[in-house]
Amino acid sequence: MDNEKLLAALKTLEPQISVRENADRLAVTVPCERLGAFMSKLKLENALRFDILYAHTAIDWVAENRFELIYILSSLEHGHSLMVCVSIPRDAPVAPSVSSIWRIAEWQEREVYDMFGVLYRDHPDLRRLLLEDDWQGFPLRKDYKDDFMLEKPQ
Amino acid sequence: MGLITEKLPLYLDPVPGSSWFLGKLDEVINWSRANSLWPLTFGTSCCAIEVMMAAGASRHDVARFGAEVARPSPRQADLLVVAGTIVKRMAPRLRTLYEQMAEPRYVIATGSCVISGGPFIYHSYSTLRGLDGVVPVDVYVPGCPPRPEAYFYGILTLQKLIKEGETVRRPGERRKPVLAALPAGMTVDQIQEEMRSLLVTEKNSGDRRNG
Amino acid sequence: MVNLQTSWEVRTLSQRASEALAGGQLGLTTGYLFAGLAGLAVFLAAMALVLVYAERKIAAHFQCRLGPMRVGWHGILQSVADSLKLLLKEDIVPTDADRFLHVLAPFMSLLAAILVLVMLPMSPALQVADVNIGVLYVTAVSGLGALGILLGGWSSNNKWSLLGAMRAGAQIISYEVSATLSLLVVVLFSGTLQLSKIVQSQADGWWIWRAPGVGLLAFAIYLIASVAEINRTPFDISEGESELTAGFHTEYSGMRFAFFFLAEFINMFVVSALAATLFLGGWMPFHIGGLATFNAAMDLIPPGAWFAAKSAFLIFVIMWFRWTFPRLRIDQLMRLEWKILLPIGFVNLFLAAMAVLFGFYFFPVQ
Amino acid sequence: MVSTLEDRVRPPAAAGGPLSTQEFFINMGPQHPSTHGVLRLVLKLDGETVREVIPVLGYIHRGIEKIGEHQTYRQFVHLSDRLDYLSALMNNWAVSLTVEKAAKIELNDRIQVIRTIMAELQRIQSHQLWWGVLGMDLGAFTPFLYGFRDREVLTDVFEETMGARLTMNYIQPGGLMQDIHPNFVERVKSFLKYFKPKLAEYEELLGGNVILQERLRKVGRLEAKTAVSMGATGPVLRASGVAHDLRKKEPYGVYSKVAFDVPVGTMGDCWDRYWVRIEEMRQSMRIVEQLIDNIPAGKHLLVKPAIVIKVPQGLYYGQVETARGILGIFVVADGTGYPYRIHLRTPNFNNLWSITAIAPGLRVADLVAILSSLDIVVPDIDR
Repeated sequence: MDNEKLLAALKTLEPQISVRENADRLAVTVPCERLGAFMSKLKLENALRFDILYAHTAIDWVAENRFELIYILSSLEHGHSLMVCVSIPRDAPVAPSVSSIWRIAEWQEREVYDMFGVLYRDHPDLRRLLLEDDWQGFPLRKDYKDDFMLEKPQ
Repeated sequence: MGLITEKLPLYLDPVPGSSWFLGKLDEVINWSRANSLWPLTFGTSCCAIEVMMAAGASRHDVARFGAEVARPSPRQADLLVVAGTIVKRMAPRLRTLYEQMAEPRYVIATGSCVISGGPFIYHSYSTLRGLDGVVPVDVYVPGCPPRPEAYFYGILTLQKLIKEGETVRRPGERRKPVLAALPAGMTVDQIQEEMRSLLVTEKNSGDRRNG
Repeated sequence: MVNLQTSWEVRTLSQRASEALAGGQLGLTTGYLFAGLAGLAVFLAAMALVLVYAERKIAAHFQCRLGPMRVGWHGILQSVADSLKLLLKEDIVPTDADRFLHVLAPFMSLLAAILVLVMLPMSPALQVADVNIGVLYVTAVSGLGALGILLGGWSSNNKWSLLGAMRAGAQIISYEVSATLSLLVVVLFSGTLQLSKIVQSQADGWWIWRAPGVGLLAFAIYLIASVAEINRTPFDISEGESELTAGFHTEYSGMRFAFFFLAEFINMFVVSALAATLFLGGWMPFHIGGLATFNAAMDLIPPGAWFAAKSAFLIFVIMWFRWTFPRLRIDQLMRLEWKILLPIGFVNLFLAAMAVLFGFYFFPVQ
Repeated sequence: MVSTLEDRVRPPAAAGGPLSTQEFFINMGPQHPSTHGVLRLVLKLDGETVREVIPVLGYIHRGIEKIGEHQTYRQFVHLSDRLDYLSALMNNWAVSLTVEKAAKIELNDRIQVIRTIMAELQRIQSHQLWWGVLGMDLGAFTPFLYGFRDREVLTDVFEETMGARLTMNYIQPGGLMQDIHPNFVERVKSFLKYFKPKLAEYEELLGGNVILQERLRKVGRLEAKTAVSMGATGPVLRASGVAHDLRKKEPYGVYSKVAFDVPVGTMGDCWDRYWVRIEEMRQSMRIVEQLIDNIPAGKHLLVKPAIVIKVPQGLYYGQVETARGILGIFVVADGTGYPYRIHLRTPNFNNLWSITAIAPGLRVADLVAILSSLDIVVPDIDR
């Protein structure tokens, strides 16, 4: 399916989506509260069947005070791929978990929690993945500072 | 065995002529320790491939130096080869491994990461910049990763240190760490001094490549 | 056929000692006893050093490398350095370990190996003791080794050690059954439990080929079962490095670890020597019943050399196994024993009994 | 909402009765011979049977994503070497591919062909090591040395061109660090000639062994559906019967011009994963054979070495099929020479997760076989 057809199909699924510019593949922005329903439709709809979640990560837009969650999806059956973006406020970072749809999301969401402090609703086992449980702060946030880190001398 | 290494010198010291005997004993013991360095099966990243695996494989064959009996349990190992980056989370575990080893125990640190942090010095919130704060290091082997030959040089350096250094009277005493790639009798400080002077002359003489 | 019972007279050290005692020569008696003890100790140490060196060299040459080269000529002093270092290493007993058992276990393991060694007929003149229930004694005593391993694993208070010990216990006890069954085949044929008599009974040919088929089969079963008994690859699940770190001896260091190490190699020798004694004629030269000239030519090689060569060959085979095969899983190991080796062993024993009953083997005893 | 590891690893209360059994937790790692590095698996065991596997990561988490935000795109290439160091060249390629796509750098055929050859050679090299380590994990030590013996031959080829044995830092955005060595073609050909009979030997020594087959067959079955849902890629996914190979599906380099097959398993057990990798070595040799004789002429670097490559604003995601699966590089560019954010979708991170689905119910020894057949490289998981 090429990008226009895909976008049309997505629009029928969820009218509230908008195209996110500046991406190298079709990228759509979904309102956070619609994310869960939209994602499960993406996986289950026969014409779409996004069965593999390649990557899930977050971007810290500190200037705009928001996190952008990125889901990179692809369909092994149809061969098309899609980027789903969700904006959540930086001071109350809560998003629905998609780990019941793609099982790998359980780990990827744990990593995002670990690095950005995004909390996932209905996640089966939300805890730090790469850092110790008692680590303070979320290192991939742009404003993360600790005494240990060394800045590169200019 | 504490009997020979600790008690024996105490009993023998008053006896005249015992120092010759103890000296010979030293030599034999140090010879055996130097020639039987069993490493712990431990590697964290890239260096493990070169230092633990390729060095033990057919081409390089660390067995020639008697150091191929990799023990999976720290209790039976003599040599802790820290091959690869050590991060904050691993450091306490590494210390535990070191504590679990039986004396005499030696540490070789291989690779830039455990010497200084290597490519992960700046902007890393978890990579340790050097191993010296965690365990005492006997020999450093620089490289990213070091070649197996460099590791052999490290082992030979350690063997030399053991043969020269450790005595029955002072078992397991630590020396200042040594950089394996250094010529004999040279210290890290001297090298740094030399580097500084080189930098100065480079500035003064303009482009060294042309002149 | 030559009458071999007289030409191969066996005089064990204990016999000589008791004869000297009966003759009132007390000095000679103690001499023999000390010779036996010292000989055994030296033999043990030398055997372990040689075997460890051989293992490392053989492994190296299987793997296209050189092995130890730097310590002495071609590294022959390597195992001396290793053992000296191990003896002088710090001896750690973990805080939560059962101290007494932890210390006892390695000795137990070594003791079992040594006790079997006492009984081995190495040549007509070189055997420490020879009792008339030799085979029974050997199978009974070698079971002690399992106890040492079990105690060692259990007393270490380490979960990996415990897993390793439990595996070893289950494995050794299971495979003991098959090993004994195949030993019984030889006992049936030779009609005695005494090891020296078993050797003498092979004057016309070794049991491995004198007993048609059953001898060979029994030998094969014994080899497999005994490799399993001494925990070597492909049956080294109790210390399988990649699974259980170091298995039952995870918490052992220094000298005590060296004892386990030593016991493993002594056991390997014991098992090979026993197989050589029972199936390959022990110190008996290669004889073919009825060919007197050929047999006489073979007798020129001293019996001790025959014994050494046969054991060395079997040790080499066991090492060959180790450096070729992957390891079995615990349930596959048990299946191999209880569902394959044991039934075959029973059938084999039955066939052997039939063969003995009808005198259906080569060169029957007159 | 947020829990800790201690919450997860509460020992179960002992059941009543004198002879009752109890499940217990045991740590496999961070220092364990078969976890291939510093991976820690917390196992819930019932005797020898594994009831649950809880992977605990982060013992080599170096924060590469954070460091990457302060490195130019070219500098980042050398960090990618240190992810999955056994497919260093393919990691380099993934970074280069993404940056080239974003900065719209067109490459000539020479660069593409050399990259493809190098990547396939490294795939062979990586699988050689895996084969040896698989043997070692299953108790046969000798295959490890045979694997390494043949790996050294290939390492020499790489060293001659790139000057490094393991972390090559060779493929960079806009081309290659150096041109190939004059001996390269000759040596690759002699390697191919050397390695073909060796591969047959591999199969005789290990693949044909009854014990190995017993250990691998029907052990650790990963269903195709689970594998996809768990994000597994590479040989692990293909062994489960899903013919998903980026070299066929989204060809990069010159993969669209060469003929090769994608080996696919049927059962998804350890044996299939073994077989798929052995077959992949054969296919890689086939690809190299097709390309090695006609490497086109041209420049090896199209961007001046001193230039900091600027990437226009946007989100870019490029991926490459490495020896272990799909390595994806997600770059958020803000128009400068440095990425605003760089995320690595590493194959091992996703492949390892499937162990939680396939290990329960098997023995501890099977766990080792599964880990081995998943071919884990821990620094790639932790980044």
